[in-house]
Amino acid sequence: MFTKVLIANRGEIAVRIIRACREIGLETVAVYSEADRSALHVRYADEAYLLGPAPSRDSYLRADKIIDIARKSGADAVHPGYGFLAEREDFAAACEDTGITFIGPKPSAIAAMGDKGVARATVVKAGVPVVPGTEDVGNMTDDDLLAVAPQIGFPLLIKATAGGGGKGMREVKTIEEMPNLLKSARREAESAFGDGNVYLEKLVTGARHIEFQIMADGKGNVVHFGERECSLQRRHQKLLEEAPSAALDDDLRQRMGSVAVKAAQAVDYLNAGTIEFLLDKDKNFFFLEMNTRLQVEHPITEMVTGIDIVKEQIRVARGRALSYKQEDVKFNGHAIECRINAEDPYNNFMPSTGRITHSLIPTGPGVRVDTGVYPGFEITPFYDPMIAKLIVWGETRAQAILRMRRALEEYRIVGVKTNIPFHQTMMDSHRFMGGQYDTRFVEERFSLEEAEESRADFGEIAAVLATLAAHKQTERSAQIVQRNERDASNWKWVGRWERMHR
Amino acid sequence: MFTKVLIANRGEIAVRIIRACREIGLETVAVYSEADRSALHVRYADEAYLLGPAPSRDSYLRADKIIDIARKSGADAVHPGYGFLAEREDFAAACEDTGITFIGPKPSAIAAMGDKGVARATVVKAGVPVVPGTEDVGNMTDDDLLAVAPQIGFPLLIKATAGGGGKGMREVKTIEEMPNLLKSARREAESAFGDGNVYLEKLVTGARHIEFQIMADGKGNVVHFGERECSLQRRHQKLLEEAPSAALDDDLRQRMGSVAVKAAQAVDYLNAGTIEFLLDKDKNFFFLEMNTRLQVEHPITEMVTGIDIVKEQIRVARGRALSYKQEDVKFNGHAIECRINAEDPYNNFMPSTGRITHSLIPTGPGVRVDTGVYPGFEITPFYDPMIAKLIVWGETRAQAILRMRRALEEYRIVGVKTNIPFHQTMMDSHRFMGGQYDTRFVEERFSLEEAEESRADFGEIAAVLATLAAHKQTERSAQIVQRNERDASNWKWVGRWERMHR
Amino acid sequence: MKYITTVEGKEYTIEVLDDHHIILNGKTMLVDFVSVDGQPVFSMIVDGKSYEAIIQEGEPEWDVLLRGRLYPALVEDEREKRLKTASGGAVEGGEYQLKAPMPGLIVTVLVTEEQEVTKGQVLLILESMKMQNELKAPRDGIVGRIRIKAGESVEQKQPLLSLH
Amino acid sequence: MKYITTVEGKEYTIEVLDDHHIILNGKTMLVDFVSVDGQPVFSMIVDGKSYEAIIQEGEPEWDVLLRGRLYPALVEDEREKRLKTASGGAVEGGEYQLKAPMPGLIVTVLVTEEQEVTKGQVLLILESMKMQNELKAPRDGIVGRIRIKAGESVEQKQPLLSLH
Repeated sequence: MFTKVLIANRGEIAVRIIRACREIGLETVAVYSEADRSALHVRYADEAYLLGPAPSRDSYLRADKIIDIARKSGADAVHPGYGFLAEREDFAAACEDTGITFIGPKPSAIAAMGDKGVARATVVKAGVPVVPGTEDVGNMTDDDLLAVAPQIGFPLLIKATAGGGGKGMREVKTIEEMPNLLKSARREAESAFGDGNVYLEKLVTGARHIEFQIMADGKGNVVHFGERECSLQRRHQKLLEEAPSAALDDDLRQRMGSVAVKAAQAVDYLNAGTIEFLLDKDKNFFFLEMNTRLQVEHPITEMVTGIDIVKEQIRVARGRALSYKQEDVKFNGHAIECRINAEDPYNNFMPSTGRITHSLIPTGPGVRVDTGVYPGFEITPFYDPMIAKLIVWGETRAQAILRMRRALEEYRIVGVKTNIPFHQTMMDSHRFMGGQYDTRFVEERFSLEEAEESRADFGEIAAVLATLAAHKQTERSAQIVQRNERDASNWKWVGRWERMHR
Repeated sequence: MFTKVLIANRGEIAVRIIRACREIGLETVAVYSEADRSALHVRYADEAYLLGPAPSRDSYLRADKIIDIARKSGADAVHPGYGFLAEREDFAAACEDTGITFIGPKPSAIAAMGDKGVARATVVKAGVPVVPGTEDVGNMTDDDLLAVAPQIGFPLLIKATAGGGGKGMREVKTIEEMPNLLKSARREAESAFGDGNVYLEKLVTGARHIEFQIMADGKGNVVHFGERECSLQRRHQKLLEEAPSAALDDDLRQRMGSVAVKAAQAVDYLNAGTIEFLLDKDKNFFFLEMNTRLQVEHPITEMVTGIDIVKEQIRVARGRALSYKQEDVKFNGHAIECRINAEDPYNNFMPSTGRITHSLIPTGPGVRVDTGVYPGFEITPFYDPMIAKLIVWGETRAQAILRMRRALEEYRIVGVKTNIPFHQTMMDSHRFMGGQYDTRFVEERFSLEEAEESRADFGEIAAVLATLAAHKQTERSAQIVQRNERDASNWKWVGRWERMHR
Repeated sequence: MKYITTVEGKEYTIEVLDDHHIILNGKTMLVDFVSVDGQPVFSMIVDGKSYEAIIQEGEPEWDVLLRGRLYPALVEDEREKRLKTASGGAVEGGEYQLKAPMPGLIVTVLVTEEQEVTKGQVLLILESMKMQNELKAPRDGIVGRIRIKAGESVEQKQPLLSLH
Repeated sequence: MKYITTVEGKEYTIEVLDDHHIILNGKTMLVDFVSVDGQPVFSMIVDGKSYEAIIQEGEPEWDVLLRGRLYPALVEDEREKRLKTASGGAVEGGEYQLKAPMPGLIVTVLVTEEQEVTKGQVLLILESMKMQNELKAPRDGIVGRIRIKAGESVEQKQPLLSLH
């Protein structure tokens, strides 16, 4: 049983994992890039080692250095978090080869599920329904894909084989625009995952993105912890998740959960994973892909089940049986997560960088914030713009929404722009309140500007506030000028000196 | 049904109540003293009105002004929080007379339970066991009390009739020291509650302080939400509470809970209240007093029951029935609260004032922080030194302790000294871990210095840290001197001028 | 000082009398306006109502983020504004400088010098924070000098190209 | 610079070579020591171990709050310390000034001028934050001048009385 865990990640998820380790009594080893010397994960860990310069490929993607550090520091386990090396079977295999426990699935399962083409083929064999698309293929050329596309039909999606998080994903409406989109998808996939392979998938319209958290131990137990509703996305990036989904009833939950378990069993899965489904308007569901790692949005499942998923991951990685059987998993209340990104919702969600000068985190009953930033921390352009996750729990969905509203209103971050106003507007949207949305809602039927117009108008107050702030600034600069005048007293001195010498 | 609530309080509890109101959709009115213009409760409320100068008697104790503000602002309900006016039946009555709902019990119940003498007499009549002491008496003179004392026996406690929070409480070992202690107890009670009346009570040794949260609606339902273990006290001030208590089993919990409900019924109780018991080594329990208000430590009950007590208070005050029957109240896991006080644990817990320059709040799974302060806020000497409550939940007591340890280690407050190191040492204490403690533990069997010696020693690291900090400061001041030398260039100017004029 | 402040097309005349009094559209008001911790977070109590906003100077407007909504506010000195109006208003058009909104890597430049572009057309792609961000033309125009090329790293606010 | 730093009775000789190197008791070490957000919160990585502490200058010791424990550390310039030792050490005793540890109200003064007191004896009661705090004699001595009286408000660090 391992006793020291190296966390091969940064930001909020590194902090999350360090917390779990500390609460179990395991020692923690952080790794960091030059940009992250004062990051929270470095401050909280028992040990910390520099990886290299800020760019990910020189730091957090340096599998070789990370394994060296694990060896040198005596870490006998590695938790990869999400992103970076989390779904790289070569990394998982290298850990195993070095005698280090990889807290996650076996390399073979990562390989099978990580390559989206193989994943589809595998689950199809196990009888799991999939979205129509390119099957059984690894490295298809652009020509192959262009040939296959008309059989799948438009609109379709180009997706990165090594993908996740919407990176390297493109929507294609016609064959004509496909060559250019293939190029840009491959470019983005290459830059995000070091792997430019892509595949095609039919675009299911009006669908919801529903995912199931599963957990498997080495004793043959595979359990699901219920679903997460992840339909609110922009550019295939999740923005807000909730559990449970308003679209599922107990029967559907049970059926989808069993399929999720079956999909995991098909690759002899171990540890935590997520099965993503598309659920169409008629409640048909299709396997999309499996994320063979801890998911960003895992806390909402923790809030409604009371299960600490990271602690269970560690437990299972230590060779012990799951603490819960399927019948022990009970759902209580409703949880929502808003991803707080450093980006400007009023300027096309452009990423925003800078030093956080002030921060006030919402607290109180039913509120959880997972973050890796604090006042004084610098948001650099090198990493993901997600700087915090605001998670709330309520007895009902309505109570969770009301609680999220008050928490968002309390949250202050100064120094970078954030998408908090986007989430505030979403919480006031009638469509969202009614639970009536699909994966295209944000992009096609939600306009921040329009939605804002229907909200309470404080234009007059804003005018007074702006005027007083401007007035204060004018006064302050006037004072500085005056002080400079006083201080620029060399000439007075000179004058005095002259008089003295007269 | 009221729609706008005035919160007649400050600090974390005012923030807590504003949050509950906001989550229900009620408007909020804050009141504040001159010292609190930028306090969190003023920033978070919809409306805010100045009460007067910083001292409580000129601000938060000004019942007349508060009722005026309620009337003027259209607030149709008042939540008193704890302390200040919370247990003043004249204030509750004045609210009622003005047509404002007082979110709390009826004035008659406050009167009956607020006067500790009357309270004891009332519950004795209802068959509830009490600690021996002065019975049926209101304004006893020092002479009366000195006459009665030997009948009760020493050691005994002087307690403030209007009391709470250990204020005006003194322990008396002999009759000789009693006159002086009476004087100082009355003085403190007078200053804290504007009422110098005191009574006597036998000191039960080796006892635990166990309290039951009860809740009553206007429909005849009285329910208890289980117990809180509050034995860890210093100078009769609670420092740390947990739920459930390690000293209770289900049977005792049920028996004590029924007695608590009976005590509440004896005064026709309405809204939230707390029945305090002493539990001796032989598991005999005695009614101590009833707190006719929301309690500081209510969050630990919220964490183990999932019930939002403040929302229930509002619900009941609006004339509706309780959301829970006794059988709906389920207990899950374990919660601990550490009161974070601005005081120096290394200097006799002397209160510490100043401006908070930096603050990093622990977050993540199972952690809740209720606070009214933030970086930039000034801790003044006018109010209670409690600046935050750190509350954690865990599946088991052991997990809660481990989680509290990591949360305390993460917590940073710079600008005032805090008792965080005290709590950290307590979390490492074997006696605490074993749940083996009573109300005298902190004062008689726990020494911060001794306990620290048994913990890991980082003396060498501390030496390096101090040296580097000192070195940095020396270097910095050297630079400032150099810069001043450069800037003090008047003489150079003069020199140049002279040369020019030569 | 007297200001004319424009928010969402509405003009407000606001005279600041002293630290606690203003005249808003002719009505005298008592305002309590303080900065929280020296930050651009401001708390204002007016008529008992408590407001808090993040207020930052933009170009040319002040950005007021209040209750989850952004109000860009143009604050003008009344005298200046009158002079400007008298002189026939600001000059429209002119050259537009596209600057990098954040540090990053130029992935592609999609236009060439002297090319005609329309409002909303993508001019180039900038990668930052693992995202490819499209920088678009804010109005119709002709591309002037292009100062960068694909593969180049740029600093925040670095001029990328001009539009005339 | 060479320092002799005393923590819990133990002396450490620490030479600061440059920003990243020190010699601790003869052993050269690589240290990475930074202040977090310009605060007295310092992060130090040494030999891969990550430490964080709140370090504040006290009188005369530096207070290092590290992993839930306070380490008062006396940092002395080696040369100064040698000189001091040569001159026979610091002068013991002398006058002690009792200063108000926080602003508050003097409730009672329990001693009179010229009274003999013993270590730990309560000298006066100061009310602050609704608590009555006993200020005690740090050593045996005789009360000198008493500068305040009951009922008086005092500022932090205001001299209250002296002890000789």
